[in-house]
Amino acid sequence: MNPKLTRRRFIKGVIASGAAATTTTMWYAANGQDRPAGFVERLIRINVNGQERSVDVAPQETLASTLRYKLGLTGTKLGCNRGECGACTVLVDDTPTYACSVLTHSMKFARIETVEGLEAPNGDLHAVQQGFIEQLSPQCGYCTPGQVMSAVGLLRANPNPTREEARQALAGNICRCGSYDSYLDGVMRAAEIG
Amino acid sequence: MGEGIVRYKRDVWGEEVILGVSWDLLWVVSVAILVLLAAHAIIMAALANKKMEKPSAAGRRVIRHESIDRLFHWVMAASILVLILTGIAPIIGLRISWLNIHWISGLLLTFVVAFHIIRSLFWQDFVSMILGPRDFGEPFDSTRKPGKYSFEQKGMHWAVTVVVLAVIVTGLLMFLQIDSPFWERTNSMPESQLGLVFLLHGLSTLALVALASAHIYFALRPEKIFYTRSMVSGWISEDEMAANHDTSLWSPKEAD
Amino acid sequence: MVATSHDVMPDIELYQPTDEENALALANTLGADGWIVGGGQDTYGWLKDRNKSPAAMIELTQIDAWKGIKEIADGIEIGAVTTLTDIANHPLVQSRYALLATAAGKVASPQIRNVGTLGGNLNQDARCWYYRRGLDCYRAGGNICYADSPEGLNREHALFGASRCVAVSPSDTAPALVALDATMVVASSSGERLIPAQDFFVGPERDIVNMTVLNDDEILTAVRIPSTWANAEFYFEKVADRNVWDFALVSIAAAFKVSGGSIEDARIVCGAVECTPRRLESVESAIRGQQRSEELAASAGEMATEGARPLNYNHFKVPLMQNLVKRAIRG
Amino acid sequence: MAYMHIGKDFVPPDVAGKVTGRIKYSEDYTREGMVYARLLTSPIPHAKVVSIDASEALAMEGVFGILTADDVYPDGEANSTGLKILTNEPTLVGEPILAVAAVDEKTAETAIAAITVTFERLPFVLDPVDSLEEGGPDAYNGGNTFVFREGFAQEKWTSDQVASFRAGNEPTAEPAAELSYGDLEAGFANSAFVYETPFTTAGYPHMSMEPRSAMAYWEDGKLYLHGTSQSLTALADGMAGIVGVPKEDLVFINAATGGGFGQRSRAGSIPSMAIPAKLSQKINRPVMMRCTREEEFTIGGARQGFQGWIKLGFKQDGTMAAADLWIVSDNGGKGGGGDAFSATNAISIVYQAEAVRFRGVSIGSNTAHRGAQRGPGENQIAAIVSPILDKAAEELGIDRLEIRKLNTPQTGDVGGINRQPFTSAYMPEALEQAATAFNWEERITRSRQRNGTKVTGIGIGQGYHNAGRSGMDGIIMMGPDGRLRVHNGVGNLGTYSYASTSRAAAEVLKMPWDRCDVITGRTDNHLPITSPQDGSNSIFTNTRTCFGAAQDMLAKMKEIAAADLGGDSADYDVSNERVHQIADDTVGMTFGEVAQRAMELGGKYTGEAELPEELAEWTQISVSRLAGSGFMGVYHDPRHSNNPPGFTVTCTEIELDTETGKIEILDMVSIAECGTVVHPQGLKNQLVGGGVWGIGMSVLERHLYDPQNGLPASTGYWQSKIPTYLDTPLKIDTGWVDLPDPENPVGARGIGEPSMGSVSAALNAAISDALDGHVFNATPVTTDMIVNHIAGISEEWVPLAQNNFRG
Repeated sequence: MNPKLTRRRFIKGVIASGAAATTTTMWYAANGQDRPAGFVERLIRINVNGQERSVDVAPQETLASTLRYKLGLTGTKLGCNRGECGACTVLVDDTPTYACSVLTHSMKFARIETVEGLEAPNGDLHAVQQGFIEQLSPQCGYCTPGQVMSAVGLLRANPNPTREEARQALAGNICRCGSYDSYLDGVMRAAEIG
Repeated sequence: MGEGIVRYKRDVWGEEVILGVSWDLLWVVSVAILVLLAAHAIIMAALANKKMEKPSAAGRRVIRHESIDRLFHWVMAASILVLILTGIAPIIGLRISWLNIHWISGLLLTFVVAFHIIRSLFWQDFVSMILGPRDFGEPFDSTRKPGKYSFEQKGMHWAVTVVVLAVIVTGLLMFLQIDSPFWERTNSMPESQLGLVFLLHGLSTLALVALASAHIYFALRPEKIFYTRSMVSGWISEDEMAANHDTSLWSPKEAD
Repeated sequence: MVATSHDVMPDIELYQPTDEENALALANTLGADGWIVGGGQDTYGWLKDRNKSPAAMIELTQIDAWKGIKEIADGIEIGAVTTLTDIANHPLVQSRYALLATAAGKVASPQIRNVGTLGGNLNQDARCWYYRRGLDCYRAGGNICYADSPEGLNREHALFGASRCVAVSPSDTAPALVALDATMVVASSSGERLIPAQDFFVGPERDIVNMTVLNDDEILTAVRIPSTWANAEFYFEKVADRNVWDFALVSIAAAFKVSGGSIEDARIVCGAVECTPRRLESVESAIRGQQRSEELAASAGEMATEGARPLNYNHFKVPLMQNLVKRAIRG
Repeated sequence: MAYMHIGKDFVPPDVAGKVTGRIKYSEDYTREGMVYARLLTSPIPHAKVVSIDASEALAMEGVFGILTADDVYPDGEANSTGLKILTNEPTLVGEPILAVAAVDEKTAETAIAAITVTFERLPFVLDPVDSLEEGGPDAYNGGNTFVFREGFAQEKWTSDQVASFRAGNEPTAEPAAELSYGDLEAGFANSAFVYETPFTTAGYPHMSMEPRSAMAYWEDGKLYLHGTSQSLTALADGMAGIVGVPKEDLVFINAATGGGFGQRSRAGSIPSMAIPAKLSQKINRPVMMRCTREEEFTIGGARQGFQGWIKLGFKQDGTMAAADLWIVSDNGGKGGGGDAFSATNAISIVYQAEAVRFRGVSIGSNTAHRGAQRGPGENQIAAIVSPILDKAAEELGIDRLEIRKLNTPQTGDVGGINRQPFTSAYMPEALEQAATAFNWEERITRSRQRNGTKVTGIGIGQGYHNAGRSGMDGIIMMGPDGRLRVHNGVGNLGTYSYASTSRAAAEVLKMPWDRCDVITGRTDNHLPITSPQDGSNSIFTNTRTCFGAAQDMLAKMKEIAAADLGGDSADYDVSNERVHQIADDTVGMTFGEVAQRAMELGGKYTGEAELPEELAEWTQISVSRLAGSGFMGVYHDPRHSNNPPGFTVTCTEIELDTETGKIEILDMVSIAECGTVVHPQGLKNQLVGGGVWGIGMSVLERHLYDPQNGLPASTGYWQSKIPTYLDTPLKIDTGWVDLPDPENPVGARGIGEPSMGSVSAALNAAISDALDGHVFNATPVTTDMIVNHIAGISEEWVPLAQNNFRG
């Protein structure tokens, strides 16, 4: 092996990658055609926490980036940005979803709820939030917003879950502090508070 | 489009190394050879009128190829065609289970070639294939006739020899890199060297495709078809010999 | 790229066709430059890592025609863009094809099942970590396999059918669909073709860079499950290190028609032991007409792993696969 | 003793922020003109940077600047182990070489792709034992080990010595360190049962949920650093040095930290936070450096892995007569910790062995750097020893609970190589309580019962860590409003210790909690120095400082009252936020009034005079800034003597499926022995959290490197196999002994780390039990290992879970 080597990084990957990202645009231009139906416009409206927000969204933008960096909703955390931890869990039409692993453009017709949207107008916390406080469910707290959203999603579908059902429903949220037991206590308490 | 002749990849630490030949060249080579042969065909057709009549295949016959050598030729031809086809299949996106057929015919080719080399050195008239200085004058002097093999035939033979040896050597090295009934893959070769082997194998494959096409084309040319016949049946007529060869340089046995 | 941990989505065009024609036209025009996206759960990682760089994404979630589960003349048809959660919870699937419902319910994590589609789960790429890291291995179009080497980390890799590449089929639903004799409905702008589930997946000996027979311009639009195995006796088990977010070390999907304790017919398919779901036809025919018993299960287990070629670290998959076959036949 | 706050649950001030997402972690901050930094890291396990060509990148639009090792180390890099901010001599894949700042992350990544770095490849090694072998490669430039105060050195064994060790024999080489007590030979001679075995424990990543992102900007010569840390002031103190800014000019802002587990306790374990600081200084813009999950893995480090040899001897009556350990510990690419010695110490302490010897070497490998991780040493060895203890019990015909009881440490005992007495130790009570809660007598009868393909395994384990330090400072303040403000420098890691230790001050002054404010979160809140929040010490260490500061204020209150209202300060006491005469509590003044008076009097009452000597520099800065602003209680905590232990006992019942190798934990009980309980919910969280960690260490978590090229294979959550909800029990039962420790004013000791060791010990014991006593002598014990064992397949290679040892 030669002792020295030069590491080149190609903006365009060498073989694993296909053509540069502008190819198709050029293809349509070259063919004097308009882009075919289905090409997305950047300026879109999305419904976040009950508000219609119009945002300039890049085609490839994930919901998590839009929420955190365009709308300033930093309660949604990025733990891995790969759908392997659950810290970014939000509700999309009441369904727990990894915000890091869906495109904002796919959310155009959806109802998005983040942890910031749970408090009642009068400032009352959601039952899950109260339950988590009473049981001191969070430890470091970084996974907590995700755990909260999964729990809210569960209680909407099943207001009186068994501990086992709660565990299955929250299974997509890692807590590295290992506070699972306390989170489940919190969910069961939340179901009581109702 | 690929990176010209060579394709590169990143090795495990991100260093740029050779991956192999750029298969875009396959189309370039195919087109090029087709154009060349077409051109040749046209020229020959143009010259056709002032060409003297074909020597007759009738009359007494002399032996040009012994049966064992004919067998060798056709086995080699078959294995090379199979190798080319199976090798190209994945490149053109043909989903067939090609690898086993490929290495098996590769081994076959290797054995046959080995056999031929040994036989040609000791039992055949090796000299008749040697490409001497005088051969190079041949094309430019219509009065001069070749011995058993014409300049073109010798040239083709040696070209094929070089290219086939190249595919065989690189092919065997690549064979070591896959599991086979004889061994578990070794993964012994550094990625940079491996790439070089793939590149050489690819380049010689391209050359082989070109040579094979040319060979087949000439073998089918009307004025040369009797050579092809001789590769099947073994003989050519004395008339054909006289027309194309210098009998003082080549005195074959008579065919019975 | 190896040296920089990428994390943000690179520039890429996005198409969200709302009808089939558009989608197929796009797939046809963009060809290899277009990346078909269902739920995207096996897409965004590739793009964020910049290990695959298609020019555009063709996102199918707005095509209602390719969503949902409906009854057809012979069995049911499931749209390829139907989410795994919908499949796992659908009464029709649960009642007749519980095998698939169970398998779909074992995929990754709840949130991934909530957006992940059947089409995506079937078309997902190999999980070999060398490949996922973006190394230029055989599967990435290179000329080497890093996993099948004297010291390669190949605990999760193949026992069967390896040809240079030793990656395994990562899908949980694939073995179930093969066991149910499902048919894949594949469309392109030039028409539609029907492919038996078993022939839909392709191993490295035939195609080392793709895991299915889909061509660049084709889209998997639906899966049809015939009534052949409806309400049969099913067995599904997935053994993985973790019970969430993990891929099978070995999985098994089996369907049996049993009467009076004797097996009239069976389908037994293993996942994660080969680059494609591995149907155990020899076992199936060996147990056909036999009475269910521990002995039968044991001998079937032995038979199941004949011809296995373990690598450095995956010897355990042999007994594990045998045991799963045993469990399935035991019922 | 009846406490007002101690031992009672309360709502820590930051919990609401956590459940609403309002509390901010470093990455949640933004600032006008903020730009984004991304890292170029080494693709090669061991190399030297020959040249860097960034011209193309710097010419790109939206690129603001680059930071290299030459910028941060103008006089060259220190020739020592330890994490560097940036380096030109990477010793592991993923080590940061340079950082680029750009208008957004995408641009930064694209710019990095355009940088050409020329490396010189150097030989690399992944298994310390490969490096030990003569002629084997060294992980560092200048050796394979680092000797404190002496520098790099080479430890080499002959090939025969290496082969013999790998064959499982006692190493014959000269150890780098040897410590012992007692007569080892006699111990083994008197032993009725001697067990000798090689063992391996995997070192694996911390994988805190929050990647170690940081944001920095400079204003009026002050550095404002938004970072992540376990220990607010302790870390800031060191970070000032790393960045090279005077302590008084560093404002470290860290309201909440998304997990640490040992890797964020000290500045040296997270120097990457200096990158945005330096870059911001260079390009004069606020810089956010968001770390990725993969970077959290490669920069974040891991636990030390062991390849060791252990020999334990037990007398006929079951007492541990002798323990002999020889450990080769994996120091990773940047130097490691002292896990191996701690492990040996733990055996001496938990099992009260009569004679103990430790021998070992710490050898580098070109893998993630190694450092403290929850119970470094104590916890690995707990999982190894517990099944051996059960073997002894079986051989000697003693009950498995019994053998632990008769070797148990208790108050009055000494422990450890240095034979240090305990401040107090109630392990017998803990064992008793666990046995009762678990119903041991009845459960043990189910041991090895078969149910179809499943076998029941019963396990018991003990955990230990030294759990208390001293010598830190405390500051509390009070203004005319009469509210008590406890300035607390403990980091907000999720232990809630920053709040629970503050309650010791409220306790002293009998303050209602709603009249108290915990002042923390950023260093310009003027915080006292504290011990780093590691080693389970915070509860012990900082209840002492808060208690002391409150005692100081109490005394001052009485003085003021006596001076103003007559009598001697001894005649006064406090209650209901008043200081008043004991005889007649109508004679007195409210805390508000006292504070008012204190501020009029100034001097020592407001921190302007008669300060305790030996206040740490950091505390002095804080005190000087607070001086005169209110009534101050300030305290320097003298050193305590002896070892305040944290103990846990765990019992578990599992079902092991002999066909799939999967285990299911049916029941788990963990009992803590940590002196007086300060905060029950917090303690419960440590017990269940430690439980999940213990499960991870015993059966799941791994740390894979490709032996061929040194690439990390387990950089994410999936490949690292972090335990999930469904890999852990539905319920973990907890309890505590709750007896006071004399060395702590409220009787408290720490607990964070032992809670993991006992679970891991119990779980490995239960697995052995289910497998008829087979001992794997390894952590983790993964599915494939169990399947292989049952199928009789010998591990032809070391199981992958133990990679990177001969992996």
